[in-house]
Amino acid sequence: MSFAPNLFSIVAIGAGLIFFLAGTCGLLRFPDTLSRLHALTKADNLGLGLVVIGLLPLADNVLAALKLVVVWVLVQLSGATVGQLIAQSTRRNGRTE
Amino acid sequence: MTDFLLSAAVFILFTVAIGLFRILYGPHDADRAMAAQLFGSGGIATLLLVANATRVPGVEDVAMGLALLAAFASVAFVNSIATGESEGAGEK
Amino acid sequence: MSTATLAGLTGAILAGVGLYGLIIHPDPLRRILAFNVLGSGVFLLFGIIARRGAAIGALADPVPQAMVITGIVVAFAATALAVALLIRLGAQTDPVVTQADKQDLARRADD
Amino acid sequence: MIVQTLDIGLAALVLTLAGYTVLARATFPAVVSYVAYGLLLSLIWVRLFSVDVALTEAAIGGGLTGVLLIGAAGKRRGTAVAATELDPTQPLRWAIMALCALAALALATVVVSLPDPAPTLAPQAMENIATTGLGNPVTAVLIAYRAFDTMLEKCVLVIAVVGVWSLACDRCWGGAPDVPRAVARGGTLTFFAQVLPPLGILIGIRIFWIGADEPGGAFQGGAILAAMWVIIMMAGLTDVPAISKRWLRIALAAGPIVFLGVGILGFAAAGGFLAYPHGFAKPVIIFVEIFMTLSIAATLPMLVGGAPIRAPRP
Repeated sequence: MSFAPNLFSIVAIGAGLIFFLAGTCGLLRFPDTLSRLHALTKADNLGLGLVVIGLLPLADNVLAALKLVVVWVLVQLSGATVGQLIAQSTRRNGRTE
Repeated sequence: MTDFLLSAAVFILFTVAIGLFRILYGPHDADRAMAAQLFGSGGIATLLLVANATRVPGVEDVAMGLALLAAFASVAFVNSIATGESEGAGEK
Repeated sequence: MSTATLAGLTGAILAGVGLYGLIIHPDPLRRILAFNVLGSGVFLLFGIIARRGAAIGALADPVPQAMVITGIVVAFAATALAVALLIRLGAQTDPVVTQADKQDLARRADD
Repeated sequence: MIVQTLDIGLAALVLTLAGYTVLARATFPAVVSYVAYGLLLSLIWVRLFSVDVALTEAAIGGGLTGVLLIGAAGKRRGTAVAATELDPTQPLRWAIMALCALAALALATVVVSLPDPAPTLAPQAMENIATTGLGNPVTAVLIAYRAFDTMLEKCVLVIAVVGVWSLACDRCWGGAPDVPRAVARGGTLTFFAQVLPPLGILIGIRIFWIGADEPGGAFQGGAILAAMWVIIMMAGLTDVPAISKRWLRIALAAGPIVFLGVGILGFAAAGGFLAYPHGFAKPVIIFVEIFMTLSIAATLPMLVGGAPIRAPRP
């Protein structure tokens, strides 16, 4: 395994870790449900996305790499949907604290 | 490289563990559902990193399965709240 | 400590925790949850037996694995049946079904 | 070293979630905790190199059980009576805890003192796998070596559906069950339920198909297909079918019936119940698995739906 792809992986995965940390901090520290939701979606999309990008050069074959991308797309779709649904349900309840 | 991937997995597991606070203490059920969602994406990331580091074959399929079903619990949660509300309104 | 042993010990504790919940909760839904925790602990015990039985060409003994897969599906079926029983029971004993029922209950409470 | 940290962290997290599932005061937090717990369990299964089990746990433990239990918690919201007088007293609690700890300790002792080298059937399973034409030993155990177990398990699933349905009130018999459904159509959930199933069905079929040679199989593929049907119903894009529908009943029973039929044909073709003809095993196994997958995809949503709650339309 050459050095360059490794470095690329390390940088991308490292960046992903930062987003996971940031998302978790937001989930913990933000004062109300809607801002916590905002923090969460960052971790979902970018955190996992960057980890997936970092793992792409390490994948055994093209199919495995494709599956990694599909995983990310699916989590994006789920994250976006759940974000919307939870936000709507919170607003319906008239609860934003 | 293996060590880096495993350390990254441990790190994500650690941040996800902090998110446990929201599952445990809420305050609202929506916060709990959100924390469970974070568990989902964090768990998938950990799974991919660990599988790549320990060379377990076929784990991408597990990750795809988890990703497909990641939203299910939250959807059920939101729907069951909404159903409860509309029924409550009907009774009044 | 190997991964398998650690997972086995986790399974043992999970079985204990599940058993505890199964006994102390009066609420049936909580008992169903606890029962599932107990079950997954037992499945993990199967899992370490599978992993310890790894051989050439197999990373884990396939026989316990197949049993766990069957077990997970059957546990789901049992959970679904238990939940259905529970909901039916709730519908049967729900005090607010109709206005007549309400009055009936109120009368009984007065007696 | 790092691997150990990972394993210990994973174990601690799983135990915390399990503890909270059991000890939480309110029902809903306990259920959410259980859903997260199921997700982490599939990680542990990957650590144990049991990818087939991890897939099953991911599909059933994480997805469908979550819908089932959250739906149940939602339906019971408000109806659950505080039954404090039924709670065990504190001394009794301690006694129960001590006894459960003892049970856990006994199991832990067994774990630590397991024989070394471990007894295993893996070599036998690998030795004979060529006769089945399969590459995945777990599938070989499920559909060939221990086919009788698997067939009975399919029957258990159908019996469970019959059990759930028989809980319908007299008026509702023949009507439709319900899943936690969106109140209004349109919007985010509708979009999600239109985009996800095409991908999900593809992945479900793939996981079923590669099950012959790689981790996957009829259970896992079927469970994912089932989940796709559940999401379509949760979004309200299709109605939950009435239980009197003939196609539904055929789909539910097809798996066990085909399995049983192939088993009986085994007497004629290979000289024993559930024996597969020599050199022709794989096509027969795939044939059985196709119907099994279909039946599982129909059975699991019916189990999630529960007893019919609406009277049949005249």
